[in-house]
Amino acid sequence: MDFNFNEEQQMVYDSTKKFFEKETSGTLLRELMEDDKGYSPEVWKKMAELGWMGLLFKEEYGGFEGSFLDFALILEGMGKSAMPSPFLSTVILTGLIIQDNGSEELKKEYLPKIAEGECISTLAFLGRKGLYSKSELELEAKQVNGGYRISGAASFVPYAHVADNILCAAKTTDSEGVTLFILDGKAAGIETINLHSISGKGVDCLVNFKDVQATPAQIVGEAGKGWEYIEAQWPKVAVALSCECVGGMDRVMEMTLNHVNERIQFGKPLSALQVVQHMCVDMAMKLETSRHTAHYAAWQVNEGLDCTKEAAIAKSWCGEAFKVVTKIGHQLTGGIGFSEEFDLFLYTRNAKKLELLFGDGSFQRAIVADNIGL
Amino acid sequence: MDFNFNEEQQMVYDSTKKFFEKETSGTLLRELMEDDKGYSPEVWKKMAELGWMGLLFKEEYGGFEGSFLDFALILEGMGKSAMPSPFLSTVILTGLIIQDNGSEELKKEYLPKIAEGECISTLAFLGRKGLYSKSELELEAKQVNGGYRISGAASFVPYAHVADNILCAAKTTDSEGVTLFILDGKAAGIETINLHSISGKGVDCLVNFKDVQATPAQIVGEAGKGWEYIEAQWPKVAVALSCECVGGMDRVMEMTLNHVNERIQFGKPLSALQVVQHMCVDMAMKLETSRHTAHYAAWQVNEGLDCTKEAAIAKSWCGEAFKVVTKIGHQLTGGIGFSEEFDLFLYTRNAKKLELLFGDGSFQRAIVADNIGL
Amino acid sequence: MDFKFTEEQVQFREEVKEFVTTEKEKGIFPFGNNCWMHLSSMEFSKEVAKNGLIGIAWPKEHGGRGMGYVDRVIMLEEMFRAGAPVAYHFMADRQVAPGIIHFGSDFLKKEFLPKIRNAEVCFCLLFSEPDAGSDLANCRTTAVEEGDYYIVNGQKVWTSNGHIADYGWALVKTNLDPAVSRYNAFSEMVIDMKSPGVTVRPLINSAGAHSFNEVYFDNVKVPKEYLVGTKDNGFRQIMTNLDFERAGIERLMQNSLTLDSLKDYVKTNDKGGKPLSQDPLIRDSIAKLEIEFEVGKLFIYYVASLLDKGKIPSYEAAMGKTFCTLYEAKLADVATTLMGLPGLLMPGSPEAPCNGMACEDYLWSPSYTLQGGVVEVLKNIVAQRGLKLGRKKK
Amino acid sequence: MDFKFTEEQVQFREEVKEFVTTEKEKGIFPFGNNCWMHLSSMEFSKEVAKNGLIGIAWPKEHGGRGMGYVDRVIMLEEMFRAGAPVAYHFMADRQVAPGIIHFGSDFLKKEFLPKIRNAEVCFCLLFSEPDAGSDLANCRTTAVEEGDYYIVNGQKVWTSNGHIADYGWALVKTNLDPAVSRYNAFSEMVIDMKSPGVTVRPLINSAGAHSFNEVYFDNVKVPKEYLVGTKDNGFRQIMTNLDFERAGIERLMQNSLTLDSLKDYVKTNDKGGKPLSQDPLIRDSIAKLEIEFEVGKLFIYYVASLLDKGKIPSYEAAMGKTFCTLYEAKLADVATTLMGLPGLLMPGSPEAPCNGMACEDYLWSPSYTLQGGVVEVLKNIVAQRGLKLGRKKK
Repeated sequence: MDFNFNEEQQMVYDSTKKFFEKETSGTLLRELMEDDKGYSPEVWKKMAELGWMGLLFKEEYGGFEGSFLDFALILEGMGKSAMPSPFLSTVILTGLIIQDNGSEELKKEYLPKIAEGECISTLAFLGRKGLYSKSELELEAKQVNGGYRISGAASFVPYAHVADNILCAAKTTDSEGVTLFILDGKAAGIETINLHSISGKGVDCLVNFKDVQATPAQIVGEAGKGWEYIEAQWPKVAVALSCECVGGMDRVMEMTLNHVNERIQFGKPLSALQVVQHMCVDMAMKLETSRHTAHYAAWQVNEGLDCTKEAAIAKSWCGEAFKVVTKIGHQLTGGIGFSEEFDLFLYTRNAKKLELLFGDGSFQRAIVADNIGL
Repeated sequence: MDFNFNEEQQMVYDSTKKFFEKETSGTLLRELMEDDKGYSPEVWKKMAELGWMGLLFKEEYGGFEGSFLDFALILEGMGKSAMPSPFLSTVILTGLIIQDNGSEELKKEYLPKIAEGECISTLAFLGRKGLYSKSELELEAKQVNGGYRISGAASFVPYAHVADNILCAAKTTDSEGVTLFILDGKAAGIETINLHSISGKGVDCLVNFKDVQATPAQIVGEAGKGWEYIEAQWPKVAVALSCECVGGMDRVMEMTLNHVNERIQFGKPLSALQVVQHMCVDMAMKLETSRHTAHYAAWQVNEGLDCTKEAAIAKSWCGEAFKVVTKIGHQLTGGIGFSEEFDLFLYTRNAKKLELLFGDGSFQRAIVADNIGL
Repeated sequence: MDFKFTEEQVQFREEVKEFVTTEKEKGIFPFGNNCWMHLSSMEFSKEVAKNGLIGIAWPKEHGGRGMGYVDRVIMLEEMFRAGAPVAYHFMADRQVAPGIIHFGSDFLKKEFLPKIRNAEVCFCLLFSEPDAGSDLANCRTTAVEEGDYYIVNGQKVWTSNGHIADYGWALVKTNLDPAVSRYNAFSEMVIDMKSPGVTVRPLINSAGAHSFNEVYFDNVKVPKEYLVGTKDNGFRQIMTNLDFERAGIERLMQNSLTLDSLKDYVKTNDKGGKPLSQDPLIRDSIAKLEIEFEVGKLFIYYVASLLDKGKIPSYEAAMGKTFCTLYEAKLADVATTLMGLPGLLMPGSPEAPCNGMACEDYLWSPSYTLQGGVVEVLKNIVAQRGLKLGRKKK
Repeated sequence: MDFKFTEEQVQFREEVKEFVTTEKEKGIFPFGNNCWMHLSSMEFSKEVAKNGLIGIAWPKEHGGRGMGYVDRVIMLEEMFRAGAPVAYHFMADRQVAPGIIHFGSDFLKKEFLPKIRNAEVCFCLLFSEPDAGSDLANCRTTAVEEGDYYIVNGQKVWTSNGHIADYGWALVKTNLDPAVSRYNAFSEMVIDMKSPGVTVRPLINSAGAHSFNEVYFDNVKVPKEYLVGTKDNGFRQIMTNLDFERAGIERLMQNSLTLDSLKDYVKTNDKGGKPLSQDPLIRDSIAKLEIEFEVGKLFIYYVASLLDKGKIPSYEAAMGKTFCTLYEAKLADVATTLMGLPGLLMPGSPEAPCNGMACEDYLWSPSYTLQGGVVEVLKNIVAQRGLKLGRKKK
């Protein structure tokens, strides 16, 4: 058992860190929060150049067949930088779903484009209540003349407004199941409306579908099996989000420790107070336990083991931990930390979002309960 | 609004306190925990002489028509002393149920005896899983020749083994409802088995009923309405238990503060450490908020207001608070507090029991949820 | 023990309720969360004044109604339940006027009490400084006597409503001798925010709102009659004042609309055909909030009842504020989580339930346990003043 | 990062599992909770020894198997999962032998390592004193040189298994000069518990059990060769030792049977015809426990992996113990609450589910966050050694 990075992992970690230190600035992050696009095309391009988009794809589709552990470390770096982008929605929620389930034609069409950073894509699979449940899906695909017409609404679709493609999950009238269609982001009948969420003005969208046409060739995998395809990616998404949380916590911890060591009140640094010390220890415990938990689940993914339980543990633990860490951070940085000039609020917002994305604590704990036979 | 005691209340509070200071000793409490009877007949007699048993009864039945607030203060004193007795099961769970619902004959038969301390009684209404739910009742009364035969088991019946009477809740075969029968504690067919619970060896019993005979005259109130009669007492019981918790917390707080002020480590009293101070503040907050919450609910009972919600709030809050307070007490008193020579463990055990009696936190919160329209 | 409100109080509550309902229905005033810090409307405050609801707890000889602190809590409970925009007069009513009544000269009383009473002036508090957050004794803003004036120099920060206030209520250093204790070095004074040399710079908080400010003083001339109470006695005066500040129901109820909107959300939205309000985990979580809210409210009334008895609730107020702000810090967190992704939509966003109130409240929530005394400092006060801990033994 | 156990480790775990299962099935040894403190069986320990499971992490030249700390955790995980009664040899294996190997003379090694290895002696730890709980530097038991002996006087307390131990591992004051620092005043020594002048007095704990003792020393003669390491260097030695003490999985798993019995209870009991395990609140609570358990276990393996790399996990061990004992303190509380009134029945009571294990565990649970370092002291260590906080600035 080795909890430390090997040389390659250390390199990935360090270079990711360096990349984001170079590319991220407080100004850019604040701009992106107000920006309509919600991400930086320049940074996106550079990420593609580093090979991140294709890391998990097979070589034949323009990928590198890289390790999921490396992927996880990149996500950790992303979380630490707080840089928003359509990375997960493109690479996992579209790319991996197509790679794992799509026809040869679809793989050849989409994966190389994604790997090169030429295609932003996203997955539309939630209803307007944002509940992660098949029964709450609001899209319906009707069979018409050998093709399909998709209608209804999907919400909380990340980056739909800038997406070249939208993978959409629709109930099909001819079967019980859910079918995935890969659509052109600008197809006739698709209307995207930007939602202003806690993480910014250009991230999530409400997408209205009005008789959007699709052919059987646009179906990913088998009709009626779409929800299972999405669920199969769940552990990977949960682990990726957990790693983002770890990175975020790491940064919040750094800024908080720095503050309590520098800030003088009552004639000594805040860090001399026992209560402050213990609050910092609580943060450190959240961070260290989260790190191991996320890495362990990432390793399980990488080994190809069934890690439904471990991923749910990681997501529930890291998601809630990140939020708690931002709260302690605020309590210790006081008015300074509560001002927009200090970076903490960027993480406060991300933490709250990450807590809920792909299932909050109680959602994940229900998975754990299932997995221990309750 | 006046949160302070008036003169009479102050007198009740002080004299109760004095009574228990005189009658309670660590030795006695430790003996009672091992004792088969589980209570002290001497103390019981003195409590009766003070008029506590009949406090809530009407004058015509030997009572004093006293205030429920005074009753609550007595319970607070009892909780502070940690003195066990069949007080609640006799006075509320039998006495008040009879007074509120029984026939004139039953009232005249039982209430004066209870008021004089001549009758210990209890209520058998839980199944062996100890769940507070009508559906879990395990006693059945069959109609036979104009009378009834009661069979089955009831568990967690306090003081059944020393009870002169047992009020038992049985499903009647001829109706959907539950009927209450007042039985002789030594009636043929009743077998009591002492359970060894966290609060001692002589408190709770499993009671087996084998064809125990009862006449219609032994029915309290209307047949089929027994469960409603029990539920009607729920707020009073919940408030009484809440007050016991407040008294218990008060004592734990005293012993803990005393310890941290006296105990020298690292060259100064523990109480000089900021973390210790804050833990004491957390205790104090639990105590103060519990006190107001319990008193407020007791006042509502006394005013005859519907206080289902307030009683549930008090019980959920005080029950969990008392437990937390004992935990902080242990953490601050260390090895000394963990030894049997120190009194804390008496309260630790009571707190855990009181948390669960008549519904734990989540049980009470479900009542609150109902009451706010969820 | 008697928790009954008097008939007058029941009546008074109805009066306030009616007033608030009427004003809210007009639809012209900005009702909402954080109303005492953030929602300022001189027009609304003038309506409040007209209805005799400013200065109700001041003595009658000072233009008040001579009512009690419990009465004041009753009034505020109804105001906050609706989210009434009281920020324009709130600080002046709660803190400045009692300070003037307690310590101020006849001049100050005549000058300011009627104006406050009639909602003609807005006050801000000028306490915190960049190096003096929890540690007020570290204040460096100086006021030096020069003829009939004090010359004030320095900087204040986290000044709520500094940008709309006509006057500030300031803690300044008037004895510069470093050997002198904090108890003999500071004074309180009123500062006209329109004086030459006062610069107000907006601070955007991490909720994206402008409610704080930095305030700079560059040789600001303050007439000597604006000094409050005794020179160099300001620290003692302010400590008393803080106890009043901490005793209020604003620490519990400034976000009560969030709890309402959460309850409403779970009742009107369903999952798999069943209302969310039937989900046992959701029910349990909301009941926890409800319970803490009721427990906190009772505590606030307790502190008010102490004040009505003429007691100074020094540690009780600190305990109450600790309890209530910890509840407040939790409320929006639970609300957003239970509402799920829609709970993370901001005001103005399409699809945002209750116009993003829960999300906005979450972004504000880190401030609740900081303002007017950081929770950890308040716990020190409770431990040391209330429980008498930490005094040297042996 | 590679979380894979080696093939040898997988094999070794199977070996241990088989051993434990076989021994448990015999039905003659007292398997249960708190097994490393409370369940002592020389006979069982001899079986452990026969199977080569004592001293597995000691170097081969000292009679060990030269295996790693991760291996040791694997072994203990399987032992604790079953509640194996390891108390007789546990302290000696974990702490005394490594101490002797690290600091002890050849004489001590020859004298004790084989006996420990073969489960022929039981050791207790003699650290705490009435006035020296968290503050070990306050120890007052003295050892004064006299010819070939030390003469020991004083009192120890909270001595687990003091009543069954053959030897004690003691911290004693050997330099009585009050001017000398704690780092130069104490020594470690082995004391024969059967020596004249040693009195062991039982202490009943608040769970009603006799597991602690007071130990009195009245002019006890201890041969000089029983001194461990360097005279007056004991404080340093013991600090290193404590890190090892804190690193173990015993802090997480001594009550793992309680979690099992809880799961079993909710699966086999129903309410209104539905198993309790379908109740969303119960599911959520148990999943929380499961998650904390898994998170803690991973942390324990992390600390062991550091030890295997030759690192001293000073603050990591303190962090691990803090996390794990906080979980332990919670486990029985949740278990008893979820089981309801039956969860409050004691061992031996009629109707007690799983023979009252949850209730008994609850009564023990206050001790977990105290033993071997109070949580608050451990947090100080993490803050100061790990996060380097509280060092004077400016």
